[in-house]
Amino acid sequence: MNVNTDKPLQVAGQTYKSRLIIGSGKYRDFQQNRQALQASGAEIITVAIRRVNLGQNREEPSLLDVISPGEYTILPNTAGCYTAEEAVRTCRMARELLDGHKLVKLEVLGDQTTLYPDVTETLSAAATLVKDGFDVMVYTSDDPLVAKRLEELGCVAVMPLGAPIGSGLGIRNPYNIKMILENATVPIIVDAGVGTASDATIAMELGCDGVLMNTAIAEAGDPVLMASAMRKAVESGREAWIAGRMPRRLYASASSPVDGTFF
Amino acid sequence: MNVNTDKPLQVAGQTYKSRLIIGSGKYRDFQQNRQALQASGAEIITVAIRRVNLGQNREEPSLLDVISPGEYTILPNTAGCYTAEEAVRTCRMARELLDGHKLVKLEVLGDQTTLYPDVTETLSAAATLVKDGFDVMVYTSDDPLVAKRLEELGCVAVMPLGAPIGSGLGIRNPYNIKMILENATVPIIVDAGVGTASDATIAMELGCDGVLMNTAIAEAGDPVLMASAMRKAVESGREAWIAGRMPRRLYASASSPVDGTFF
Amino acid sequence: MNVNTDKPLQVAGQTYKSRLIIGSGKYRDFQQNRQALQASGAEIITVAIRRVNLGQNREEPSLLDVISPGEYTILPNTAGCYTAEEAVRTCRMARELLDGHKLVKLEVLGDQTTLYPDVTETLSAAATLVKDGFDVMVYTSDDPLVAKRLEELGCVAVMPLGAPIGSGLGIRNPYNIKMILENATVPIIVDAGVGTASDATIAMELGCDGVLMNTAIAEAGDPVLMASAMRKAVESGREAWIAGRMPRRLYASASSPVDGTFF
Amino acid sequence: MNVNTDKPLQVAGQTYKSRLIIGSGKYRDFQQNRQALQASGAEIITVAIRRVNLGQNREEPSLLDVISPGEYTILPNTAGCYTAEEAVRTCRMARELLDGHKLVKLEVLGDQTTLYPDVTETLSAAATLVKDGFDVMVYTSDDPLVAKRLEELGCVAVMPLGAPIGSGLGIRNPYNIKMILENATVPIIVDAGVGTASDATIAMELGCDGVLMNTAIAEAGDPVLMASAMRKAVESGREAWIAGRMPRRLYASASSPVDGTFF
Amino acid sequence: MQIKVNGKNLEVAEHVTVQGLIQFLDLGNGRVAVELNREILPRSEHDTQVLRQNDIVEIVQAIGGG
Amino acid sequence: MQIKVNGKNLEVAEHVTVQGLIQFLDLGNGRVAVELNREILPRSEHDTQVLRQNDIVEIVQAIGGG
Amino acid sequence: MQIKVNGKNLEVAEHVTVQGLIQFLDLGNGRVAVELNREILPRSEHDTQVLRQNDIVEIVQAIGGG
Amino acid sequence: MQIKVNGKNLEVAEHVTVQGLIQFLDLGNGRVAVELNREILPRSEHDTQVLRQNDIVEIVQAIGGG
Repeated sequence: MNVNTDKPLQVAGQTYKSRLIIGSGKYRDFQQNRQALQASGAEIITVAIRRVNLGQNREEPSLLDVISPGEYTILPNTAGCYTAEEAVRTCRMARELLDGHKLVKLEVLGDQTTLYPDVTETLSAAATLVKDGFDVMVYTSDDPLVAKRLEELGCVAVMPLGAPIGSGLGIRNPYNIKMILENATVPIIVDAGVGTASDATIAMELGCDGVLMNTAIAEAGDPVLMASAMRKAVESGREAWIAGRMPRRLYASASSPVDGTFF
Repeated sequence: MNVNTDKPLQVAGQTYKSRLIIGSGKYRDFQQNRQALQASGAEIITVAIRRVNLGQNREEPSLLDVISPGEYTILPNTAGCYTAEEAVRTCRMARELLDGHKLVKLEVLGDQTTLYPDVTETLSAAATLVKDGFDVMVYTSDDPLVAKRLEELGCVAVMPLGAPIGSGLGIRNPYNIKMILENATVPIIVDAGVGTASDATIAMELGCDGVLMNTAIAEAGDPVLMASAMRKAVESGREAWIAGRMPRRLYASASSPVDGTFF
Repeated sequence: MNVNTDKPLQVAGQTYKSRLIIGSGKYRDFQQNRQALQASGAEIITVAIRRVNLGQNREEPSLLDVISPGEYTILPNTAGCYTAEEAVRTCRMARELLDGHKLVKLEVLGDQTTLYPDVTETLSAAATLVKDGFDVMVYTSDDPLVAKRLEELGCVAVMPLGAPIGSGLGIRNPYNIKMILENATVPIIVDAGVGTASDATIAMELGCDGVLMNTAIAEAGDPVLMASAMRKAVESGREAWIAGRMPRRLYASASSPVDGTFF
Repeated sequence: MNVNTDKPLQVAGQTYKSRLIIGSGKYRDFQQNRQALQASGAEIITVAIRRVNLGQNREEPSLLDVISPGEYTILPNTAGCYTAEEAVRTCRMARELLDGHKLVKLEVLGDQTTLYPDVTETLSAAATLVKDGFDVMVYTSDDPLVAKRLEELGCVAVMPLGAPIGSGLGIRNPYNIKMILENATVPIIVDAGVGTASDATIAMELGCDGVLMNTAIAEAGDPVLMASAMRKAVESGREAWIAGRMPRRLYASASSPVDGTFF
Repeated sequence: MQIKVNGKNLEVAEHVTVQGLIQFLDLGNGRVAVELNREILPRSEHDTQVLRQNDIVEIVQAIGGG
Repeated sequence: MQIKVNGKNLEVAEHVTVQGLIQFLDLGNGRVAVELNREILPRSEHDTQVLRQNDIVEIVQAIGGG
Repeated sequence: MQIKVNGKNLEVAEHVTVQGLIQFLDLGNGRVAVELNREILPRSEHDTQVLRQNDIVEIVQAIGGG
Repeated sequence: MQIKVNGKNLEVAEHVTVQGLIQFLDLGNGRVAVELNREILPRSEHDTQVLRQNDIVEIVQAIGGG
């Protein structure tokens, strides 16, 4: 049904059946991460770039052995970067690591307490990375002007927060997300803030093109079941948005006809 | 997954895979109603009891030809009744019509403007119907005391409103629904108020056993697609509730480890 | 200004300048209670009716010595009653105690956990008390039908809850309060639920005729200052409602003219 | 009472009894503007700087004849500016116009549809103006990092939006305002978004130092009465915040003692 | 002889049964329930129950409803 | 002679009136209301009403409440 | 001689000062500020500053604004 | 000869290549990327690039992250 009425998500020329992107952080182990990934139906998964531990046991598998770039679109992100320069270096390392892979998630944070995005550093990093040939999916605040500017700089997707990273507070300001959507010509993906399934559904009902989450799945009591819930939540919100909701009424409207009552 | 961790919905000894109950009102035609029913995955569908039109063309099929009691659990409801006595007569007509079928939806409204349930008439009708051998699924307000009393009277499911019938305003008062759930030993099903998919997800995330809706599907731009959205919304909310959501935090929590950053 | 545009609150033929009614429970001492009462500007104060302690020291002043029926309208309430019969006996005791005083606050609760009003017992007590000549200000749920029936029974004011007694959760369901207001011909006073000043303002902005509160003041860090805040909150909400708020807009509208800019 | 427990608002070394700042736009006439100003109790009022109309009748009084810099603190604002350079020129004109007056409201907007603040231009204008000796009260988004940076640049007050200018949507994202307040060492004044009295009360209950509004008063049905409502709303919210609200409870807590009931 | 069916007056012959009425109204193949003078009339009695002057008959079916 | 006052058993002399009881309990100067065997006893009858064996008396006052 | 005042072209005599222009425009008693060629012209210089061909003058006042 | 690898000082022989270093650190079979003195060193140059005194080497991998 929705095959007919919906177009799949397109990012940087790639087409994706799933509109859910998940992270690979905070899982008990690779095994749980992999099961959650499968349950979520996600085709894109974010990873972090970090130093190898010198002298670590090489027998233990690494993330990319368990979640292979062949099967999934690996989305290296710059989490942990607090300046444009750190973020740019991280993206270049990622590209080298993944044999020229151009798709990255740019995220430049302002401080370690709030993890709120630093929009000025993000803007300058985005400009550099686009010039340098990257396909940039950019994490930002819900400031509609900054979102538009990032699009104009050539980012392939703009990803405003619903609420601070790891807060689980949902979509704090749907009005701003709406403003962003009204002016956007690239995919708008809510990144950060989702805490439970209905948060993801609400994001999609606003008309977003996708949702990115990590903590909501990884820190759920049962991450794999929550991953399944999130798959359905995103599909459900998308279908509801395309179907078009009923109008709200302060007052009631009967579902059963009045005439024909026999008393 | 949730097969393992969840028990299916049980109402009056019957087991149901789906936790979504839909109505049969306001559809363009039987065909659309049937397609929506299939897309929704619902196993229970409500119907109204009304006078036959004398002299109507008998060639045209009737609802029960299209949606057969063999395939689905037909739930006759007393929509349109404004007194206990009307509701009781309607249920008896329904039982006769459906060859002794005992399961009914009791709904006694207070006025035609708000369609708000009349709890005193509902209580007296429930008492009569239970004594008369009916399995009563009862529509009521979100008053936790009235809900408990209806359970004590022997109703097989208590169905508090989320918002007025046909309003599409969602779950107006989750606190009352929570209170009702804390004391309940029969299934609690939110009936009325759902306007879009996330409303149904939220109802299930509160811990409800199911959701009943009509207008949200029948008056959607594309009822069949919305029916599919609702199926996923209810499953998603149920899975999220069983999985257990992450804690909310005013403050952020990084999804990527801090150590190992190389800058 | 609002003197011109507003009529004062009238209850049972009495006119009151203040639309705030406060309770006398939970204060540190009579002294604090009296100061809070003065700061609140309230003219009506609720009291409870309880057994005297046999052998208590008669030197200690009693509540009515500190807050005298001459200065204030004493509103005996039936808090603590769980049946109509208990409530009726309490009101008769109150009338005898206050030399024939007819104004009472009727409150019949369902259980000690939620303190939610028992609407069926409340309805029967209201009928008895009105017949017995009392002026009944009745505490009830936000069920619009029950509220209307209580008015029809002859109650002089209907007082729906904003949220459970002592919860401080504010006006949980403004839609129901709106429905109650649309049909009311007696004063509608939100009773219970107010937790902070803005809750009272919101109640008045909905068009309520007054607000009754106890815990929000008595359990504030500084009850006397909170009493002053509540006085202003109620006046402010009333004035805003009479003045008529600006329309909401998804979009902005400049406060400064565009022409005449010199750049 | 609150005189004892609260310190007055201080901006750029000046002390103000009122925490409400109002605009002078959109009034029917100077007369109404002046009456609203008096009813509001505000001591600071914003004005716009615009070209004189050549050939306008010089007999008609100008704004500053009606609202004199002697009586009130005039706060020239840069409304209508879309670049840092325009804003800086406007402030210099204002300083010349007001004989060296250094206090200005900086506001640089991004586009005429949303009137959302352009944070990058705002940051650069703020830097220039502070260097140029102005006392800058700066309008900005609710981005906590940008707010902090503006403080670090030397602005004397930071004024985040509650919602877009003229929208009347209230405080859309209290969480961000909270974050801003936690890190602030200069007054934080919510500017824009207030639609009715309770919005202002809520802003103050969050702990803000003041509220600035224009449309909510000027476009109310009765601007002068709404101005009075706003005065009380701001005082009420401030007092409630200082008094300290009661805790929220999902469950109830009786205001009347249980023992001593005689039934 | 006069009876009332679903609120409408109807002229029917003497001795006609409820089953006869249902046939007459061409509701034979539909799924209906019958109330006679406010009491349910079980389907099993449709062809034995004879209608009398001033009987009040209600004949209902299931239709779409919420 | 035994009576019950506010739920407590009390031994009082024969022929004592409600007013007497109130004095005895030292509640004279307080503002109270009295119920005798679940019926209100108007203040006017306090000094005429004589207590009997097994009377149940409730004496209440106004206290702080919400 | 041609100058531009508040965006409009204006023909003024040679040697006229800014103060003269203000008088001429009948803005004398109003509270205004002047920018000459995008630089603030302090009030103190209004009567010494002579206007030149193609000068761009902005004259502003305070009006109602949010 | 002293170099710095991932922030730690390391003593390595003269003329050792980056590839040699990776082997030495037993990272041979892992998927890593290398930065030499803050510039990316393409994998293709790992076995030709000889390390020098005080070189700063960063060797990174992909790990779980949000």
